[in-house]
Amino acid sequence: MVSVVPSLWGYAIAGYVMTAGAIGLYVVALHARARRARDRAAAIAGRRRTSTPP
Amino acid sequence: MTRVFGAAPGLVRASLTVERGDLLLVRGPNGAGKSTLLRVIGTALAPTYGSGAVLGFDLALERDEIRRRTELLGHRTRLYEDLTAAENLRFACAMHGVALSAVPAALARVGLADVAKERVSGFSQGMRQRVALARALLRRPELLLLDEPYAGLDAEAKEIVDAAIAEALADGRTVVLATHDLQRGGTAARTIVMDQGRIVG
Amino acid sequence: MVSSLERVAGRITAPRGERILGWATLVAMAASAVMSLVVSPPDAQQGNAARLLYIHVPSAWLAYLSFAVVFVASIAYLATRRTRWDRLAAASAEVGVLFTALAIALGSLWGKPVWGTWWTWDPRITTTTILLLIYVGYLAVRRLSDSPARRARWAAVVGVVGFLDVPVSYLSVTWWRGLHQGTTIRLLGESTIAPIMQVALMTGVFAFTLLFLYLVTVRLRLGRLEDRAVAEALSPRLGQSAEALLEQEASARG
Amino acid sequence: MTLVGQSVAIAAKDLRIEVRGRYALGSVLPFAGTLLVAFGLSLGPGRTLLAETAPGLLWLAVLFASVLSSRRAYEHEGEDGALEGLLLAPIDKAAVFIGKGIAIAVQLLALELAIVLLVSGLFDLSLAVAPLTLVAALFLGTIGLAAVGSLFGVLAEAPRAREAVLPLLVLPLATPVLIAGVRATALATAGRAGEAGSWLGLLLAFDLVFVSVGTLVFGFLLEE
Repeated sequence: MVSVVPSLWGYAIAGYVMTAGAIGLYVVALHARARRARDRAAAIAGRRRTSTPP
Repeated sequence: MTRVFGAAPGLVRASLTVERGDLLLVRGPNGAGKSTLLRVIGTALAPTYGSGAVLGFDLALERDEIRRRTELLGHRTRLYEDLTAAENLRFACAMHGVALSAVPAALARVGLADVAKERVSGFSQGMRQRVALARALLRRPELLLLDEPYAGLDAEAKEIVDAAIAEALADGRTVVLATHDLQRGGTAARTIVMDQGRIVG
Repeated sequence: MVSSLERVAGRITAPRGERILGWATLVAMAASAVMSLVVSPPDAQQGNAARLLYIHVPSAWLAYLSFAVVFVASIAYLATRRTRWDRLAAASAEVGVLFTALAIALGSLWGKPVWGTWWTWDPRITTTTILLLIYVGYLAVRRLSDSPARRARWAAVVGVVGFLDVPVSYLSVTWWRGLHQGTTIRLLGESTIAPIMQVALMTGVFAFTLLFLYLVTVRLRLGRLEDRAVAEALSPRLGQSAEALLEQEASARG
Repeated sequence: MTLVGQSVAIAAKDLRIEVRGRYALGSVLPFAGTLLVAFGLSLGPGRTLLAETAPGLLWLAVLFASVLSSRRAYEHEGEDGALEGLLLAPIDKAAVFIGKGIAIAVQLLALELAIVLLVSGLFDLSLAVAPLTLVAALFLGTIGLAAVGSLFGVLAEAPRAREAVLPLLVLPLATPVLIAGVRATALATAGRAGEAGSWLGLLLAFDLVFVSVGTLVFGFLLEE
């Protein structure tokens, strides 16, 4: 009797989706935090240049 | 020497030189950076930017040398509540390599000889300041940094502080005194005034 | 040697370098996915669940690699007090936590079909869990102090001590685990895996390492931007660019 | 004053304060006792299960007692800023680490005496079988826990430190002490003390790593 190889694709797919999801979310979060930090620094610098007399 | 910590700069620009054997008086409202300046000189606080030298030793690299010759008396007494006045001083001797025999004399000078064996937890704020002062007198520091030493003291205790300052100056040692007390510091060789972290006067 | 290392690091972290690294990572990850899901055959006993090997092993590798980077960066910071080492430690720690958690999740996900339970105190996964807890402690210490210099110093000490603790923990867990059950059924299976599978695994490790470099690079840029934002708020009083001042601190100490 | 002299002075000061405040006797021991009774209630009343888990329960109580003692060792420094006094003293900062470590270890050993008696009573742990191995395991484990506690206890004094930061740091790092301690204790009380050698060796290795590294890096934690 041919030994039926259990496919168990479910576990593999679950693992790959979880990994891709986690890494994807982290990359997006990193870029978002970077943009926010850059804008905050620019805003402060902008306000400072306008407020101090030339 | 510039010191910035946290978001609020405690001390922005302070370049300062003090001659040996002088009494420098530091005036200024609360929060003007007086404490910060003294804590930086006394190596309790590391400057974020800039550098300095105290008694000829580099502020960043030779701190232990400075600490061997300096005593910083701040408003926080740094005492152990559960220990007696004598035990607090004996521990300070062990930390600074001073003979234990100096303890009785130091306590006597601040008028606490009779309560030497009692725990500091039972002391009033004035008495605690005196124990801290006694600890400062245990050794003869080349540089005495006094931050509001008169705060919370009665007239008699204030005299003791003045006597200690006078004695240090007589020995040619240096004293930096930060205080609001306008009657004090009359004999100051130099006075600086601080406001919002800057030396203005 | 250190300065040349820093020059290379400088080039990588320049925005253009980051984008190139990003694309290279994407290509490598795609190649690894194809190798792992399509090219390599299913395992004789475990079927396709064995494909988890190609992401579990690289994640575990990154977990330990990133903590080693934290260790080296922490020592470098304590020696030189340059803020860039502290930023590298922080970046590597944050990325490391992600992969440590992934490695544990994938390990237990893979354990389910092989051992029938999510958790069997397998020595490697247990040690990786201890590593995760140490990381969480490291990140907690980074939030303890408001003064950047103090935070960096405290984090560096935990980075050093935490890393040295891992081998001793691994040894104790392995001995402890070894008592109850002969040789643990190794996740990889006793037979050496087929050459094609080994190639797939190598691709995975290479791709994940590139991914690690990319994530740390982006996180470093974020670290610099955040420091600049804080320094920018302070710099008007100092009248100098904050970046120069932060570096001056290092040279004054050096 | 040598490093040893300074460390002993700090340890003596800590222990005198501890005896005066009776913190170990007053709150850590009752805590450990409550913990053990709670273990009994949760795992009991079957005597066999309790006897089997007794070594684990003992070391869990010791582990938590070490965290409490470590925090206490630095808490009494914080009252009037005494920690700054130690920072300003021209001493090798390692002396603070070693001194406090000794004080924590001494308190822990005293607590362990009581905990062991409690555990042997509540959970039929047979102490007489191999007392020497048992004492060795407790002693070596205590040094390790004291080293970790003395090193990171100072962080519990940070302005923004929350209650959980010390246990969060100490427990994962102390895993080898917990595992080796429990195994060595189990072997000692089960009459197989001969096999405990490797575990005692592991404890010794842990102690060497943490005491030496702690001495090297502690200064960075105390520095202002």
